[in-house]
Amino acid sequence: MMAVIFCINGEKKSLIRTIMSVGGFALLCTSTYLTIQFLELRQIDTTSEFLFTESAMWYERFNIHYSVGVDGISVAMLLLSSIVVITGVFVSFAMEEKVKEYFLWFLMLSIGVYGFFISLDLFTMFLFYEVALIPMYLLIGLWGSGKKEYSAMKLTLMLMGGSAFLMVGIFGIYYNSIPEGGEGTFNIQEIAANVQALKANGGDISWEYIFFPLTFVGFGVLGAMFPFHTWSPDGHASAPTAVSMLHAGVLMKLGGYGCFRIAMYLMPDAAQEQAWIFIILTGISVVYGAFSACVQTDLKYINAYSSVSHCGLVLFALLMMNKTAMTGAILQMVSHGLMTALFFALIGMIYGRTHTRDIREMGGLMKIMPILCVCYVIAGLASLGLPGLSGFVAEMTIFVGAFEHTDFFHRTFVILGCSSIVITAVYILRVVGKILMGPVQDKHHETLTDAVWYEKVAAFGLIAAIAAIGMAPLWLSNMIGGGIENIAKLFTYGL
Amino acid sequence: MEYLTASNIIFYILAAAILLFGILTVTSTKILRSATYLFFTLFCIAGLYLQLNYEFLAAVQLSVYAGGIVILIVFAILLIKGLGEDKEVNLGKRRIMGLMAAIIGSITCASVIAKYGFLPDYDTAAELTQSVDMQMIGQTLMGTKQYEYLLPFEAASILLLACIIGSIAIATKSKEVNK
Amino acid sequence: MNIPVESYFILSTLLFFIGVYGFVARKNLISILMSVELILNAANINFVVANRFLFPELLEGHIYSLFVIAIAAAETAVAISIIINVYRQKKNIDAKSINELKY
Amino acid sequence: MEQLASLAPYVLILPLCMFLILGLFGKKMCPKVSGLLGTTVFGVVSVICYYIALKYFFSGEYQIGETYQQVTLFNMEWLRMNQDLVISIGFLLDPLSAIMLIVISTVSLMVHIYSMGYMHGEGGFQRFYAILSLFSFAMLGLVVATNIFQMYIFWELVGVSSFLLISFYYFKHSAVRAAKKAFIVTRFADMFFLIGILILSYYTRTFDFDKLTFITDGHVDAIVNSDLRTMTFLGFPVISIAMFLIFLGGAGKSAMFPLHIWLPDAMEGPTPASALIHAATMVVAGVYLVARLFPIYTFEAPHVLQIISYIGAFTSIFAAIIACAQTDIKRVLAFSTISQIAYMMVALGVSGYGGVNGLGYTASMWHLFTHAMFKALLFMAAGAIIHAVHSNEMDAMGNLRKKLPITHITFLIACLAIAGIPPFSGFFSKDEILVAAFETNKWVFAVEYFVAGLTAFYMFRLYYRIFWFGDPEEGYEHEPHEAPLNMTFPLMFLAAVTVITGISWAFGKVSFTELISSDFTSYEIHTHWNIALPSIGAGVIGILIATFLYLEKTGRPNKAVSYIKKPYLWAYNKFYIDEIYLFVTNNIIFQRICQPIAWFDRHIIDGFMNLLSWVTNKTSQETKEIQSGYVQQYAWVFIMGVITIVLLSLNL
Repeated sequence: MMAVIFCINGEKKSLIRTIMSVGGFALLCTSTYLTIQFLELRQIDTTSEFLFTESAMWYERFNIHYSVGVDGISVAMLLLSSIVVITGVFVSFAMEEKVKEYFLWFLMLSIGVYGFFISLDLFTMFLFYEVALIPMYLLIGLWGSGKKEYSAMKLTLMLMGGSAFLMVGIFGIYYNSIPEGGEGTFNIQEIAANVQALKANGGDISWEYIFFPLTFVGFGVLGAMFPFHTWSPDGHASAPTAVSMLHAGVLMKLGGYGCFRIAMYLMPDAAQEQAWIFIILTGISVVYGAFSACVQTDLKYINAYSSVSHCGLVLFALLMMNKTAMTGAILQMVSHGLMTALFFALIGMIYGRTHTRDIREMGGLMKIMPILCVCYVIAGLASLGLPGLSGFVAEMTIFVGAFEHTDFFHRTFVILGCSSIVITAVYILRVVGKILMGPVQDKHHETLTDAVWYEKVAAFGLIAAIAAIGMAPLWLSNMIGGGIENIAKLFTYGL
Repeated sequence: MEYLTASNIIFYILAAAILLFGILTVTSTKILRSATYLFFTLFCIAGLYLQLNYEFLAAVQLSVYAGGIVILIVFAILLIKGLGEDKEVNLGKRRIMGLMAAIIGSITCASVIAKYGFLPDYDTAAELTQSVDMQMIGQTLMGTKQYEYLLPFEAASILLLACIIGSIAIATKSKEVNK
Repeated sequence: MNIPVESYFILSTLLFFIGVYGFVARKNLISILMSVELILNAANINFVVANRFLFPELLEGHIYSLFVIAIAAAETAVAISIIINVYRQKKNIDAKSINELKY
Repeated sequence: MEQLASLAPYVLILPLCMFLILGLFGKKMCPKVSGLLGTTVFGVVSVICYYIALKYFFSGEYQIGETYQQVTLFNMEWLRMNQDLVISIGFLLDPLSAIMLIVISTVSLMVHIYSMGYMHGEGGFQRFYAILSLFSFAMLGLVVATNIFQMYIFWELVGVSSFLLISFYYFKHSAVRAAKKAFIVTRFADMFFLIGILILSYYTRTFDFDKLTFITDGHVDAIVNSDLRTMTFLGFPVISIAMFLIFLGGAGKSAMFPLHIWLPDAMEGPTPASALIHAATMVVAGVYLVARLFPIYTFEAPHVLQIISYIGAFTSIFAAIIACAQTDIKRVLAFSTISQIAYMMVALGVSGYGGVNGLGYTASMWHLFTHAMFKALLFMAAGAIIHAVHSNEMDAMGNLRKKLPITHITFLIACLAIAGIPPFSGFFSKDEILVAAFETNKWVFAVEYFVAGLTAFYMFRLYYRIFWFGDPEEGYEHEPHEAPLNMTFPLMFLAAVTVITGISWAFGKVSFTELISSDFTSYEIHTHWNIALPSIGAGVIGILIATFLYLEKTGRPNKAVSYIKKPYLWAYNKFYIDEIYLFVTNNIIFQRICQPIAWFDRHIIDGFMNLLSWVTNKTSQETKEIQSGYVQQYAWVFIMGVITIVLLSLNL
């Protein structure tokens, strides 16, 4: 399966647009096919954690394998990625300069993302993580707008800083999980087994307390956790549309996914002990991001802060460490990925027409470009958690799950989290009211045109996905839940 | 008083002169004067060689160094306008740095010399006063046996050739660039 | 002829460091070149003296000094041509003005 | 049963399909077609609803003895949270939802018909019908919810369709502002609702209404079996807190003080939308919610019920006073709506459980029903008037009784009904509320009694100002004329409903207590004339005062106002509640919280990051200075290095 994905990626490299979209479509088909296959196989094979596993040694000395496989969570993430990638391709059709190079890096980014989601080997995972990171710099620095060099630099450096933590964490895990007399391994499943065995044998697990925070913070930077989120507004604001989409939509999910798959899965004890610190931080980012978004004037900033808030919720939910909340977290990842991609796509389209992202300079766009604006409203509604769209499903699952904790501390933060849905409504409606409704602000805007076909394809595709999840969440939730169980069972109140 | 022989006195005079002119070379503000002092220094060094009974070396020193190099330098100075004085803007810091290096270095070397005494039985004066005849020098330079230096000699000559070509190349190329 | 060998060494040391001082402290390239000559000479003295006192029957240090002198001549020739070149470009021969090699 | 079960999904599916069709393809349709399509399809939905409701009430299939059974027509798993908590989408049929089905389908159908005339020629006609369908879908989904979470889902959808309808004229600033306000205020309340749901469901391990409201021996099973009974938080029982939070959610939708501020502004929307959403259906969702969870309230959280009755009483008098001073006819109606909904809340608040004790409950639902009819009627009539004179202001109206005869008559009927004059429907429902209040809480009763008079006064003030009072100062731009049939038909239909229900009650043909009661068991009541008569008296006095002041154009109103200048001004400005909110949101939330946070983010957090980068940059700048390109410096470093090494190796 992996190979197929790579084949497509490989074959596309030298070609442009059309081939890109065909490739993207093929990718989407592959992911869908994978999903269906996965669901079918899951019916038969209910025991093994990962399906479609493959493994090949590539660095013997440290026992590093190129091993891949998927469970419910990664399938969901792959599906998300392919949807975002193909819509991103469509959105990039307006790109004029250096198209080939652009798509090349774009592909590089997506390869990293796919690779990350399917890797089962810590080191390979880290490798793909870096592969996904580097193209960001070029994509923003070359094709961006505004203070692009600064933003690209900031983004890359902060994320690199995060991956520095991460690397320490990964090697810490590697060396400490080597069983007595055994051989070290980078394979996630084996490490998890080793750690459990170590714990069962009464071994020393205090190293977890050092490496858990490192790993969590390392991924938390990518997941825009307060106070490591400041790359996000600048980065998103400067990035070209499709890159913002892919970045906010998928790359930020790498953070959550990594926290979940590496930090919490491999070091469950430390996770439980130290969760409170990160609950505070993520709780803050949920509310803080939302409040910040309320007063921004740049559309992309608003959305970036909104992402901070939503991704904060993802990590927050993960830290609740029970199946329901974690399922909610993954749902939120998917949902936020789609909806923020839609947001950025629309912002890009609006920006491409009005040449401003300042909400004070726009108004009454609904009259001028109804299709785009209706899509924007839908994105907004998804973001503020309207039932029938994906955001609601995710948020509710998170809150119900988070409410399973009965102590005062957790309760307080859950209620704090709930309050974010109101603040979200405030800033979403503020934008909608300001730029879409009301009288037309700028006379020049009256001649602008509505969406063209490829923009419609992108927007409608994302909306369809959002609505599909929102209307019928059960299959997705069950699929994810299956993957969650393996990890959730490590925690005291996991199931 | 035993040491106060004529050759000793000459040595001390030479040494003092070398040092004096050396210092003057590096401190004089007028560059042409520096060159002159340098010439004197080299001259005195040649004297030192003579005293050690290395006449050929002294001659080379005089002819190549004092006669060739210093003249070359003087020509260069004269070629370059406005080099009359060597006024330094931020001389202080560098001078201190230089002094520091010089003093610390000197003390270090001196202490090294003091710590490891050389040749306790150095006064086998008869051996020392023996002069070197030209044939021997020629043999050593052009011979191929042990302690004979044909290969370095050839290398040095190639180097010299290369330097001559190089300096010509540098000088002419820049002219074209300038014009 | 009973001058202690240390005297020679001290002499060459001092001359050497005078050269070093000149090298560090002087501004223009020709002065620096001259300082280099001093340094070379200091070294030469050492070679010669060592040769004389240690192995009077051999000519190693002697020959070495000869080579040094030859190379010094070559070096000076090249250096001066470079200096003149620098002068043509910069209209001065300050060591500070040729810092393109930085960073 | 099977028959109903097979029909039931269509109640939800049809409007949803209509929404999708009209929303996606509306642009390509001719407005008339889309309107007709929407109306026809909703007509079908209404017929199904009626069929379901009537079948439920009168076929006897669903009764055991005198008690109506709760029936789940279908239930489909939608999202599974964990072992116990499952969100389903289903169809719960009991007297409560049956009544609501009737109310909603009737009013909604009328509004569909009415809008064909009212919205004729407006831009976005198709959009209007699309949102109307969405709203109907959401509202129907809300009332038939089988579990509290389904209710919450549709609750939100109702909110958003309300938002969309208010902002229908999206190019108007005021409309956009009103829509935002409505959405955010209700959303704020919904947050409490959500927290309430979370608490309740966490401890009872279920969302389902049939489990949540299952009663044995005067206790709610689900709660007895959980920790909720004994738990306290800050000295309050947790169950009370939860129920209060849920009530707050309802209060937001039902515009209880102090969350009422959005409703008057919501009148910026098109009048049919106001009639449907902001008068008849959506705003009673809060009442419905409390009624739905009534067993829990009455058995497990009686204090909350008491609070509800106080809040209701306060809101009703508060809104009534404001209504007396407003000049925009839709706003008068809006405040009247607030006041009347508060009435229903009061009725629930003073109600007990079972049989005659549950009189308040019955009365509340009954009032909900009658109020929906006559308030929708009032709004539509107001719409017809606005349609005729192109203004919302009373000052632009007057003497319209000849020009708009049908509107006049139907409006009068509705006013009489709301003023509580027999034999119109409002009298009976209001009377029962007063009786229930009288038996439980005399203070509340006194307030409500006063409000009854006040209601009569402001409604007739409105009536006289529109239809009597002499021509407006500026005259009419063009002669007002009666609306077309598709607008007057709903008026007449609703007026007929108002009259017929009243009369049939008076003659004992249909007894509401048979249909709906707190325990779904029918019981007998009689009109309490000792309370009814004074309340009629109060109504009549109100009407008389209004007649005295507003029948003719005289100086009397101004004179009356001059006596109570200050209070009048306060009431006119709605007691400055809006301003307080504005202050809180603008000055406190935006300026004191958001701005500093944004500043903090840009300057402190980001500043710290930039500082880090600055430090790194500076360090490397400084470090690179070492690589200066000055040969002399290098030489010096080299020499010093050598010296250092020598010194080190000497071991001095």
